[in-house]
Amino acid sequence: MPFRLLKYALKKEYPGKRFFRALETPKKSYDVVIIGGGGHGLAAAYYLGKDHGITNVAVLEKGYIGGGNTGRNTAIVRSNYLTPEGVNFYDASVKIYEGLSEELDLNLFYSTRGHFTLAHTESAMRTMRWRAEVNKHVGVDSRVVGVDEIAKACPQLDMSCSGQTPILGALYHGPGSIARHDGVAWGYARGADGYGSEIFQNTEVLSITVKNGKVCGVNTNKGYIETKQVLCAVAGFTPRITEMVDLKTPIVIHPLQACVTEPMKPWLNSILVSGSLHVYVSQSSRGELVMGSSLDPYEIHSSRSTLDFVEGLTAHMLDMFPFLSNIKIVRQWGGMADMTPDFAPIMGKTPIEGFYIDAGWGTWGFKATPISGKTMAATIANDSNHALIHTFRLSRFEDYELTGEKGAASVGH
Amino acid sequence: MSLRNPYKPSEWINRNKQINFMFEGEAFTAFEGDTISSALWAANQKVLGRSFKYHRPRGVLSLANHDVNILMTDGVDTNIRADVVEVKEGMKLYAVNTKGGVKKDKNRIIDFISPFLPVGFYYKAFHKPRWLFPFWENVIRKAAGLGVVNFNYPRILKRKLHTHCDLLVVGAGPAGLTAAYTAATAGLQVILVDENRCAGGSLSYDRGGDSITAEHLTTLLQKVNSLPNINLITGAYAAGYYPDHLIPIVGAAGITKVRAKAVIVATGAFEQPPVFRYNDLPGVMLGSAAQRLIYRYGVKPCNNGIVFTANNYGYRVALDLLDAGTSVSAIVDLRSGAQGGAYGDLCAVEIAKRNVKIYAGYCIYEALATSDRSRVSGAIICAYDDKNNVALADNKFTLDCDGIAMSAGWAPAAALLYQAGTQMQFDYSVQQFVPNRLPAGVFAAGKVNGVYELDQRMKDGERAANDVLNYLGKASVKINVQKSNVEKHGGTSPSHAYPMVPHPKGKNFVDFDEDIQIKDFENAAKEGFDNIELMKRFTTVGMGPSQGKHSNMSAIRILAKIRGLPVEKIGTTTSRPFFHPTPMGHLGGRGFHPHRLTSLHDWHAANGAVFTDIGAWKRAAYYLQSGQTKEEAIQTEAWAVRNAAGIIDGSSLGKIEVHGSEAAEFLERFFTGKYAQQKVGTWRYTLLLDEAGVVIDDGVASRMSDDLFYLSIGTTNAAAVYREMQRCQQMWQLDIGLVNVTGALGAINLAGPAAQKILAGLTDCDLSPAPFPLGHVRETLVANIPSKIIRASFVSDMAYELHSPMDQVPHVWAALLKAGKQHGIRAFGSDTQRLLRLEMGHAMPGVDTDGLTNPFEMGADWAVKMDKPYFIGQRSLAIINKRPVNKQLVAFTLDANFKGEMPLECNLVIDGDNINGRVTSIGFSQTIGQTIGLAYVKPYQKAVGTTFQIRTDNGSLVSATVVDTPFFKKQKEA
Amino acid sequence: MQALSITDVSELMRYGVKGPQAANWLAKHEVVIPAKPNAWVLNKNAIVMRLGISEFLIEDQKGGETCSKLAADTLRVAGVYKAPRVDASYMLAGSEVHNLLSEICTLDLSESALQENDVIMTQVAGISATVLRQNINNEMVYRLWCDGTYGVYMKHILLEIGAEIDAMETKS
Amino acid sequence: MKLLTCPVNGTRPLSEFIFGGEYRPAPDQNTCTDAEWAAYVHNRQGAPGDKKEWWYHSPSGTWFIAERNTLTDKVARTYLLADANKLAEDSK
Repeated sequence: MPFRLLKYALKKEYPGKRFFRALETPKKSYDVVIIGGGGHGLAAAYYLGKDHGITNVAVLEKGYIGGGNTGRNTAIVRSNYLTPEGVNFYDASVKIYEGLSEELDLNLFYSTRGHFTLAHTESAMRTMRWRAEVNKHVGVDSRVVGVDEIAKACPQLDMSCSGQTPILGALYHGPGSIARHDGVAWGYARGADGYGSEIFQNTEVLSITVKNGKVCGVNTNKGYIETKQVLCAVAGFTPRITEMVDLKTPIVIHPLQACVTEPMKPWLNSILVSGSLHVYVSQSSRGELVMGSSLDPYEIHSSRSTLDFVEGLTAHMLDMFPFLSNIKIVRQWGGMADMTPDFAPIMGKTPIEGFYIDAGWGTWGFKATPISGKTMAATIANDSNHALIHTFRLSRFEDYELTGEKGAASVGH
Repeated sequence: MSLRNPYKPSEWINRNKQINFMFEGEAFTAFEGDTISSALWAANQKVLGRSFKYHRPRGVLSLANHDVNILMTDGVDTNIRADVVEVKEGMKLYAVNTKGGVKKDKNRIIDFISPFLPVGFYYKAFHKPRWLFPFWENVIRKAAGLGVVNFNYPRILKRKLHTHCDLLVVGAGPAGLTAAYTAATAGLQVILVDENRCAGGSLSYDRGGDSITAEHLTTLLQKVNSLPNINLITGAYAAGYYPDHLIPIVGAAGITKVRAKAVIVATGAFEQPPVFRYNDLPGVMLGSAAQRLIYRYGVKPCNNGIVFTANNYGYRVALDLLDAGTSVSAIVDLRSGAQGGAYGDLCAVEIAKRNVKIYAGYCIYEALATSDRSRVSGAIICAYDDKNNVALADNKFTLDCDGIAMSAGWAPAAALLYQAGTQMQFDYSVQQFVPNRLPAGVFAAGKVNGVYELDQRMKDGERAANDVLNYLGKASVKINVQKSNVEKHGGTSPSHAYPMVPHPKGKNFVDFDEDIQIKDFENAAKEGFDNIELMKRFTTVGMGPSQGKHSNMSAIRILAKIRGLPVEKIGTTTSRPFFHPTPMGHLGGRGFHPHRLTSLHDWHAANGAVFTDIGAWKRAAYYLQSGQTKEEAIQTEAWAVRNAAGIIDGSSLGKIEVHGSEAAEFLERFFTGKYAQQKVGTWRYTLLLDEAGVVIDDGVASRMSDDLFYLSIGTTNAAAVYREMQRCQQMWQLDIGLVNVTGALGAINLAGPAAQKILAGLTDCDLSPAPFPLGHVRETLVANIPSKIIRASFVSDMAYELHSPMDQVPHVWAALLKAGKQHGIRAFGSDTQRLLRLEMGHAMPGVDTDGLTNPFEMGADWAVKMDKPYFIGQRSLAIINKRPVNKQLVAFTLDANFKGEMPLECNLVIDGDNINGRVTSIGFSQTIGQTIGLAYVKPYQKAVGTTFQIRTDNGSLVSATVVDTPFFKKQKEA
Repeated sequence: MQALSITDVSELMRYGVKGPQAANWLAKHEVVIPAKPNAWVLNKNAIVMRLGISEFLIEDQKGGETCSKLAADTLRVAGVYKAPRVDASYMLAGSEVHNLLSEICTLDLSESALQENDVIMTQVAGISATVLRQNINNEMVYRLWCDGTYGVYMKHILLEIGAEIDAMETKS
Repeated sequence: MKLLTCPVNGTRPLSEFIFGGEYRPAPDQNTCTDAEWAAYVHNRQGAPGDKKEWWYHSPSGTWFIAERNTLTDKVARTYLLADANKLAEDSK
């Protein structure tokens, strides 16, 4: 038994301190107001304090922290993207994640499992090679592997997929990991609180005051807050916030669903993704299979569940793992994914002075939590886009410079 | 010692049929109809499972699938829910998640070290030093999980059916039965579903020692069975509510997706365990579980029992226990006001008559275990301060027992209501959440509605049915239909406001799935997780396989207490499907995998074709002759096309006719080219962009007459392009008509130096190049089949594309093969076609473009007519045109003597540290004697003669030289 | 009555035509058309289906010759677009026909829901199809059409489910 | 699964339909600025509310407009674009 457990158990006051103070009413003014108490917003608050000494910060969360997509995603972390800019960005995130449990002194169950993106068609194999080559170029461990290597990592996988769509190979990505998603939000919340940031739950932004193109404050259900800098980090609620400042973006909301089985003893060690079958799956440390599929095809601002999602997903899961027929799905749920046309986020400054955006996280936001927090904190502190996020600037659409991630139209996550 | 009682008419078992089975290596007998748990309990086996976290011994808690104390494996299946799964002859069962058997589980050690494993402990340890975590993770993963997966379990494809009805009633208890009967009497088509093997709900076990309920059950079942328009489905559960009243009913045989016009949720309530130290010992069970054992399975829950109650229901349970021959040594009633059978409850009066000792205002402070900790042996009892919810433990005493029945209250089985979007509110008269605002078409009745007295539940069912009739506009004169209100509950609350007994040593369990105790909630709150959702996530309450059925309400009450807030301020966690965990084989069911075949499919298959999926189509990729590799097959086929003749089945091509006086105008708007002046009998290239100017697809438009164009579209995009044409026509409203003839017409491409000769024998059409040059189209007979001949040059300058009715294509194909035999004709597949078109230098959208490529980058400037008034994507191209081109598709060759590692498609074009582009197509051309390809490069590399570097998979750099297209210059006629 | 019968009648002649003048054109050829969209009539031993507002599909039943007559008129007329068809066509009947249909189609095809002259375009076994019900010699028969290139698939699914139902029938 | 009503073919489950995005008349491409056009091409009204949307009934090949609230997922009405345009013409 690790010493730390003994220490916790023997300490009289077992429960530690509150992770973050229970605050009810915000002050009159803050240097920075962060809208959204998810992983991204809390990470930004944390790095504002840690990297830039900016601590007069309020994080406003309309529900409870980590209650949006942070707590709904399937917790996969990887960096095997298609564009060098994308790979560099997500690789920086992976690097922070690897040391984050220690840094935040909270076990995030960051578990490096290896990630296989299965290819069932020749054209998918070509895309896998493309990604592998770009990854290699920037020094990320990805490579195209054959069926043998997949079978070695996951001997239970039916390589013929019930004869429907045989697997030809895969993109293997060594650093592919899963983590305890809630923990990421809680750890950053505790860290941000420690630096002095104030976190307010049940605090909803009702409007944002902009004068002469500059942000001057936000109006909330708990009163008006003066501030010159506002970060919008609200994922599926982004269009509602940007509408408040009359900012037009390409973001539309599509639900993304997921489901989980009852726990079973560990057998699946790798993270598997199949674009053709619209499946991604990993086994959590509790023993559940955590599974997701592709985006729902139409816009809706709701995290409702649909039956056809789980029917389609399970049918494809059984193509891959026929022996799971009598394993039961315990729960399905959904989140609101803020989608962009080029499958890349929108980050950084906007035409409104003091209004910063961290959005367009679609189905890939969790893995970027640390690096988005870090780069957005730097962007706010310097009022200048961090170099890593230049590609993701809002003006790329007007410039017809969409990111190349659009080139690889397969299931991501 | 058997706990089986003599026969009772209510029971669900067939005593004439004995069943033999094994549990943990020991032989047992059961009766047909027993569940695994009831059979084992009858045999006085009480340690039937081990808990998830602490590996504590567990027995029957709810016997209703509201807990997962007892999960088993039969060596084939895992996580079998023994409480509700019937035992079968020959079963060899073991409890899951034990080490060395359920009785001597070696992992029970974890229970003793549990103080070291407080709530959320895993967040606080194992992560330093970082490199040790994989070791700890491995330990944790092995300890977690329940059953072991059987990798040889067969794939099961259950049927998934659709059915429709006016009204779906979920739950066949008194409320549901009455509702179904009432609605059906008024003429509605009703489906009534219940998860239990027999209908009746609580009427089948909650007897209170009398016969009135049994009579009600008989009457109601007779009524329901008498109506043909009620479809009663038992042994199947409503798994979830989905929009527009779609409810999947999951049964053994499969799923029935019910689409109802209205739904009555009469799902009742889950009995909730009161929380006290060691409330999880085998032998401590819910009152309703005890009743289920007695009346459904003829099993005595225990010999000497104590009833721990906090409502009047416990007195009914006591009467039932007495009826079953259990001696009841005491009723411990948490409520001080219950002294001497107060509240006017008839059962309490009856109990008093039977000389059962009632301790009102008392609690069970702690259950006691036998020395082997395997079952309950007694209870420590003390007074309870009902106001402050604390045990007054100074004066406590001990009573012996071998069983404790608990009745403290209920939580509504409201999952479907929540999923449908019902707003619930907390009703203090019943200490329960009840529906406040129901969505249209959704109704609630019975206990889930906060209605508890039997008469009132039946009345509530009738009221709900009447509400449905009103809603559907089916109110008839015969039945007095009026919108009525749910009757308010009178008397004492069926649920206690806070049935929790704190204990300094804990082990007072709230969530049995996850071994969560009261102090876990307190600790979580102290660490800041004092929001119900945060608390759920931190403690994992309600996240186990029973999804909070027996624990969520207690969690809410405890949090309310901690925060000093009323329960309704705490709110509830979101309810998600499924009501019970649902097998993947049911949900997946029979998958439909539609595929399209051309009329030549059988020929391809008989001739060695290797098929590839292109959209829904199965296409022949190449034909494998014996001993050949794929590459050899492709080269052989390509050689034939270049030196003799080849034919390919192109029937999967999209084929669309655009009729009407404004057909040319339609094309001019839709594609980038010009068509107004196109001559009849010729074809032109078509290029389709999206509004952002990105290349989507290309093809060929043949003008058959002034007012008719015939379009050929790539297989992959055909459906989407046709759909987009239809949408544009909706907006443009031109005088045109679109006819999709993709499936009606097939296509054969005949190519190669001998093509003209072969075709000449099958048609009267003059094929000589002067009257019928490239770029022209004819309509004629080919092998007596009316066909179009398109002289396209996709794979060869010497090629004829023949479009004929799909069902006649095999005839044309056979005629071509016959006529071409002497010329060495050979069929070729789509992979070969890709090489051939590469030799011709044709870029293919989707292969040589990606989701961002514009026509300038692709080198299709010539096909884009910016001087037209409008085409889709034109305005964006005008913007893009002002910017420098960033990449350029070029044709390249490798050195003729190149011998190194062959570059592959999607290998990168590298210049120093920069990625300049990628190879999009590459192949060795025997005809040209070189490796040829297409690649994106930076504009500074695009000039013919420039060399650039391609990096192969193994990292070596290969030089390539930019060349002109086509690679394959001019086909010599044979 | 048989429990389930599945008959492939793809060999029957069919004729398709659409366009704003299609109805008039058919009238000129003395083909009676349904007055409402998505309805059908039996006319001179041919099933005349009106698919949506201005598209028609005609299938000659045994002995009918409407399709061959129409096909003989090759003159192109403004607003009349011939829509050549190669369909797979099936007749489904028997006491278990609803059992079969309930697995392959989400819609309520019972007699009470599907009116006698309704034509519905829906999805069957995951692909687009046209369905109607017809009374032939007092037996209710469901008619099903899909694109001929899906014919092999459709037949396979129908027979696979049919065999399962048959097995269940035999068991019970 | 949700139900949607095709104005020609009636009420069907959503699996029979394809979502075609918001119905958004384009600005006049001859008079609008580059920035206006780029905004039209890329930007969307992402906030929840009542929207006009394109939907396609696959089995029949019918495009129509649905007026749907993207927050509640309730459809107020569906109609053919041509009918709506004609109605607008007539009322002028």
